[in-house]
Amino acid sequence: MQKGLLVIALAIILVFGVITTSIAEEVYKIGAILPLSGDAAQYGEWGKRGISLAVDEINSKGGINGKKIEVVYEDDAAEPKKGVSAVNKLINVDKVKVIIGPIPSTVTLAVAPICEKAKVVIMSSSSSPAITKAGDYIFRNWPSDDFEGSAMANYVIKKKYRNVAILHINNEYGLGVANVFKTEFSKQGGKVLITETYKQGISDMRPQLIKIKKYNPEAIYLVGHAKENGHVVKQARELNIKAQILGTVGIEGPDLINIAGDSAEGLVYTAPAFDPDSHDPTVKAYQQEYMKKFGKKSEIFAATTYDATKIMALMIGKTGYNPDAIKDGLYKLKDYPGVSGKTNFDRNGDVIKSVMFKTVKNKQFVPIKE
Amino acid sequence: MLLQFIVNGIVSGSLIAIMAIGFWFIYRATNLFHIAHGAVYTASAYVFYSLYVSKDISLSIALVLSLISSIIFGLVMYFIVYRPLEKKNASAGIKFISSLAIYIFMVNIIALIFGNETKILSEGLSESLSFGNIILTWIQVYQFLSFLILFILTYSFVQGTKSGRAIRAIGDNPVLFKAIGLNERWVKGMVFAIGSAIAGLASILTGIDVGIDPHIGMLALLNAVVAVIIGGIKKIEGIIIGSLLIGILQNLVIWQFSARWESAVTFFILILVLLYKSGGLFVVKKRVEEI
Amino acid sequence: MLLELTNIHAGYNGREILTGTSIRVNLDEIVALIGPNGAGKSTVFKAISGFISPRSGKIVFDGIDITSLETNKRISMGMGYFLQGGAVFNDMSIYENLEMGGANLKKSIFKERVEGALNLFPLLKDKLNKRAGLLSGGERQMLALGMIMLNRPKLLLLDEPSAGLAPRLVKGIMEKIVEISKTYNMAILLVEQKVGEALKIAHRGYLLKNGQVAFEGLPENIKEAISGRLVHA
Amino acid sequence: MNYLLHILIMISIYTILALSLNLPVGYTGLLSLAQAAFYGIGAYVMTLLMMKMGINFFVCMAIAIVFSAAVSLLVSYPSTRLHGDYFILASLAFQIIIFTILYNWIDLTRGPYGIPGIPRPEILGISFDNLYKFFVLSGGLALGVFLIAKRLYSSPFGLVLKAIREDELSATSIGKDVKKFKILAFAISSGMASVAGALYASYVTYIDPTSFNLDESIFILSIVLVGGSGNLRGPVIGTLLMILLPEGLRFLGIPDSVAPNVRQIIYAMVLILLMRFRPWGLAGEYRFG
Amino acid sequence: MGNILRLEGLTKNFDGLKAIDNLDLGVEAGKISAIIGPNGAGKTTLFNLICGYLYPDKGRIIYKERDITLLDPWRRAVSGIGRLFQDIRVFKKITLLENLLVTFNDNSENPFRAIFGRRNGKERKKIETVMKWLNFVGLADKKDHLAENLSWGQQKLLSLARLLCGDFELLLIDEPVSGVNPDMADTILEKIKELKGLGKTIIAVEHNMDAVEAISDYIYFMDSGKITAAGLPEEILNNQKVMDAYIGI
Repeated sequence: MQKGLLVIALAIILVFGVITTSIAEEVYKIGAILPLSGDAAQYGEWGKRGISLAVDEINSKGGINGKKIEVVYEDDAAEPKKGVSAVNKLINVDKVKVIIGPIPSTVTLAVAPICEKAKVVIMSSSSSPAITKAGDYIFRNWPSDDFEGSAMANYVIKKKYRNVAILHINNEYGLGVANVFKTEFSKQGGKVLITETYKQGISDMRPQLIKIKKYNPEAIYLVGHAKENGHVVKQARELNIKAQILGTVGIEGPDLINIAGDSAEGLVYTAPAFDPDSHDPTVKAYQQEYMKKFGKKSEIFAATTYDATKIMALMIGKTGYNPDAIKDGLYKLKDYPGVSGKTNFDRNGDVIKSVMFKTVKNKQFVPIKE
Repeated sequence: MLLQFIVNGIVSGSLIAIMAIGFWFIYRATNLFHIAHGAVYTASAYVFYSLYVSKDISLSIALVLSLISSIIFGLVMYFIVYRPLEKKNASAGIKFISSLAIYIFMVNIIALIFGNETKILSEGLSESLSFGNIILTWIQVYQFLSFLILFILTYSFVQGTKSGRAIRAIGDNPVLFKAIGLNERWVKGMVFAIGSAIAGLASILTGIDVGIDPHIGMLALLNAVVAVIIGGIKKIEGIIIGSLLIGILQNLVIWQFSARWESAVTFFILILVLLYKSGGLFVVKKRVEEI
Repeated sequence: MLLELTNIHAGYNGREILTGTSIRVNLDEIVALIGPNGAGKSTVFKAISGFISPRSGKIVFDGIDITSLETNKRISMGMGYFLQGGAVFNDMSIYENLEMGGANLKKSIFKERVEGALNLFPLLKDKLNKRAGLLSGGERQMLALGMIMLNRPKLLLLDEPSAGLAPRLVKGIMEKIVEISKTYNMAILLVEQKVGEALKIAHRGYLLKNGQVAFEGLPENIKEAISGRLVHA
Repeated sequence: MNYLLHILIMISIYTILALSLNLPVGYTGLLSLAQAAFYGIGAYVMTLLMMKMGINFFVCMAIAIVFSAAVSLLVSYPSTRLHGDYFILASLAFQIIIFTILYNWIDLTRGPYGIPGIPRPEILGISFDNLYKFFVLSGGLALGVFLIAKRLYSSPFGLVLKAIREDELSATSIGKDVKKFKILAFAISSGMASVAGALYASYVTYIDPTSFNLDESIFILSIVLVGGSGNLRGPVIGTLLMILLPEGLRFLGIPDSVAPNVRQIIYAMVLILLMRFRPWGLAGEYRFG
Repeated sequence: MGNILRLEGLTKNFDGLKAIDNLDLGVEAGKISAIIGPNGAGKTTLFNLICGYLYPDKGRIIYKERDITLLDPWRRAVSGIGRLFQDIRVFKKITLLENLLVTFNDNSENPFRAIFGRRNGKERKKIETVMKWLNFVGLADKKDHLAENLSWGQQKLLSLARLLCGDFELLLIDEPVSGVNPDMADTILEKIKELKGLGKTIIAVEHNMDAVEAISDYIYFMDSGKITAAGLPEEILNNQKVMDAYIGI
């Protein structure tokens, strides 16, 4: 019995060995690390749709210089440990030089040093400010939390709300944006009355809301994901809290409308410039294609990974499958017309994108036209 | 302010209590630490979802059907997994791990079928009631009332009927129970059926308020377990008080401190009770030779 | 013949304790089962009542092969099993204990038989609502016996009814056993450490040794067989 | 090759964890769901000392070992009073409390932000900065822990633990201070787990509390249960299987969308079947519980 | 020789039930004393009090002129009070050799010594001692078997050997011959008698009168938590009153 097990173990190791030495085919292999399972699986699914749409599009037009693109997806389950495993496999087994993803900042921070070391270009959709300094090869097509937090602070000041409560999810995203907002907002004379948190996955927000209600804020700034915020919005209205609801892009998602229904109407949130109903022809074409393939309008995460993939393909086409050249090319990229907005990268590899304000109208997420 | 928190705590406590009563039925009679009870909880809410929301079957029929399904889940778990282990005289640890494995199994099946997103059982806002400064939604009122009714039913069932007495008796002394010719298999099947149905009720009541996803079961179960341990396994009144205490306490922690310390406080109290009052806070003093 | 065990092999966790035990009990007979600790007396009871299933051998009760029946079926065929130490449900009141004992009876019959049981053990009468865990050893044994008697078994398996009782009470309980047996025409299989007491009331006896019957006969023969070497075999 | 090295490093880290948990589970019969807490304490203590005070990795690791051994009193004390389900629950509660502290004591641990940029270990001018070198380090430490475990298990100390596992009262009756031995066993176990934590932190160079949550504890426990406890073979075989299996499944071509769930379902079924038919694990010798 | 163990006014209640009732007892060193009495008389409770598994409500336990009433049970064992359990309690999943090796209480059990220390000649010496006692009870040829594979009687012998190997002075022996066949019982009794020659003090609880008669120097009759009669074997065993109360023939 024991010997048998040992044999099995050895066999598995051997199989790895064989696979690692297998010959790469005549395609450009791109890696993708996404949370395909676990808490953030939904984001992973959206990201995957964007990538596959872009790849299909490129390949149907004959690929890059005649070579097709193949994407190897790996699941990180939103856990850093699994992300590290995945990135090691992608770099060493699949020999990819370019990786799209990950989405959670914790995973990006864990895999960044590995990519930096291996000189593999990575384009994440994470928001943590810490990623700014993660390395030369580390890019992101998603604005840093600093961006959204300060944009909202400015907006609130402009709207003349002076007393705001914050209710954020208790993770790095929630804490990060809330802190940026608080700093900016206070600097400009606003007052954060109370900051409350909740655990991811929780659905009873009443205790927090009752506490907030006591302070009678003019607006409540929600930082978190669609699901939890759906409960927040619904329960806030049920508790007869009438304050203006503000949010971040995390709030955008079907769960918000599912859960909160009508009570979500009129909330205001920041988002990277992506307007699903834009009349811009590129966006329109993208939306049509997306609708055809997945039967619904594109989520913003799909748009960013779509753009990321297209940008990478563009670079490979220009400079060949050479990470150093791709990296340099990305720093020099100017005003790429992505579906998620005009795209530039600063010298830290952070995307420079305009932030737009959106609202919920008739159960749709729409830009606020000022 | 304080009052609103306490009222809120009582409502969330009564949801914990419903789950705890279900868990208690099973634990009392079989001494099984039924982690997979959390999976029954989740599964029955999904059955309800697919009947009531997806298939548009009327509320009462959907409710009855999903409670029946939860009974089936519970019975299948007992007879396929636990009973053979009982027959082999497996240790508590083995049953615990098996139960955990059933939980993982069920939750992943559910995630596979329905996906990870939240499903909504009822749309729109629930109407609110105000009593002075205190605001409650109708669903919260229903939740509390269901708890009251369930408690009264359970109490009279356990104290006043043959089957109820059998549950206490088998937990008290399983060997004697068999020796006086009573049907052990039947009673254990019965507690799994009742307990599972109650879990189903708990999840639907919660789900109607806040929606469901595949991972709701564990939290509900852990709260119930803490309530049962704190209240003491012997008496149903004890676990009710335990549940309400937990519910109120969790609300007060959020009020006075922050939600981030909620679970730490809950589990700290669990450890204290385990260490210094392992029979629970509300339990009759025993003579040494009874134990 | 009421009960017959033929060549029973049984044990726990792979260890064989009964190694070919054969025992008979006739109608209305009191049979004593004697032997040192570990000889397998309690195991015999467990095999008869179905708590363990024998690896081989046959058990016939009341003309029916019960070797593979479940405990509750066997008991309801007319067995009563008095567990060592007189087990009762400690957390329940005495009346509830009796209700458990008579759970399968019709209400009217139950009431009548409870009356009977309380007449038999009048000490229990005024403690009906007391928690059974608070009873003294003797009272507990009475209650345990009372619960069993409600079903009027044809065969009573008594596992050390005198255990834990003060010596002066032992005589009393032995007398009660004889009384019960006579009143209800009930056969009794008795395991008892107080061999003398047991043999006094038994009609027949078995000496059990290493999981087998070493000697079988009338009480006086058994006494002779262990001639002065009490208990010891 | 690097991928293989990565897997080998993960195997060495988890071998240490499995061997460490083997001590309470296989040698004193206590199922603990708190091992990830000690793993995390090791990782955090090492990281904080290294990054805030600039102390050498190996010194930090030594301090982490002592620290988590000291914290283990919070688990070993309950173990002297609770049995079965109740001890499992107490350890679970402890795990949740430690996680909550790591997650919410932001001033110290940076909480959910995690700590990026943890330096790789260095000693005598050698830096373990590539996978080969790191594997030498982690493999070496795993081997060290293995040898220590081996010596422990075959020593009078290990024997006393086995005796306690078999029969506590009996062990007391021959003069063994059961409480002391349980406390020692947990202290050593936590110390070992913190070695794994320190290794993990410096390998991944980024830590956040979610790497040390209840799921991780359950995972470590299932390694020991699947492999078997009470000897050296069991935990090692368990680790090989539980690390290689999911990695192997990456190559199986199960559609991504269902793979994680299918993996969990397979894993749950394996556990159920093992508990039913082979409760001492694939290569263990002790039926715990 | 004086009394190695003295019990003074020992009382233990279990919520109203007097298990041990103001009991006084002096046990002479180097002798075998037997305690007889009906089930439930409190014999095992008495043993548990002496070993420290229970603590008395009142009274004192003096061992070798030292008050040990509240001492931890393992410390009592270290100071020389050994116990043979009625239900044996050998360590089932380890070998016979290990069952005895574990009885030594010395600093080799320190885990740090186990990890870093050198394995010295002490080990060999210990094994020699263990083999001596395994030989004494006649189980030497089974030294590498797991204890669970022994018969009931052999397990009794093993636990007897465990007591001897642990070098206890006062042995509390609970029903040494119950459940074993006569040949084995004779062996065990013989071994117990030999122990007296080794200077051990023994207190035995036993139901088997032959056994009691065969080994004991002194008999205590216990009933309802009290010692109601005490004396030499021939006195007690021929005391009709005692025998009536006990055996009831």
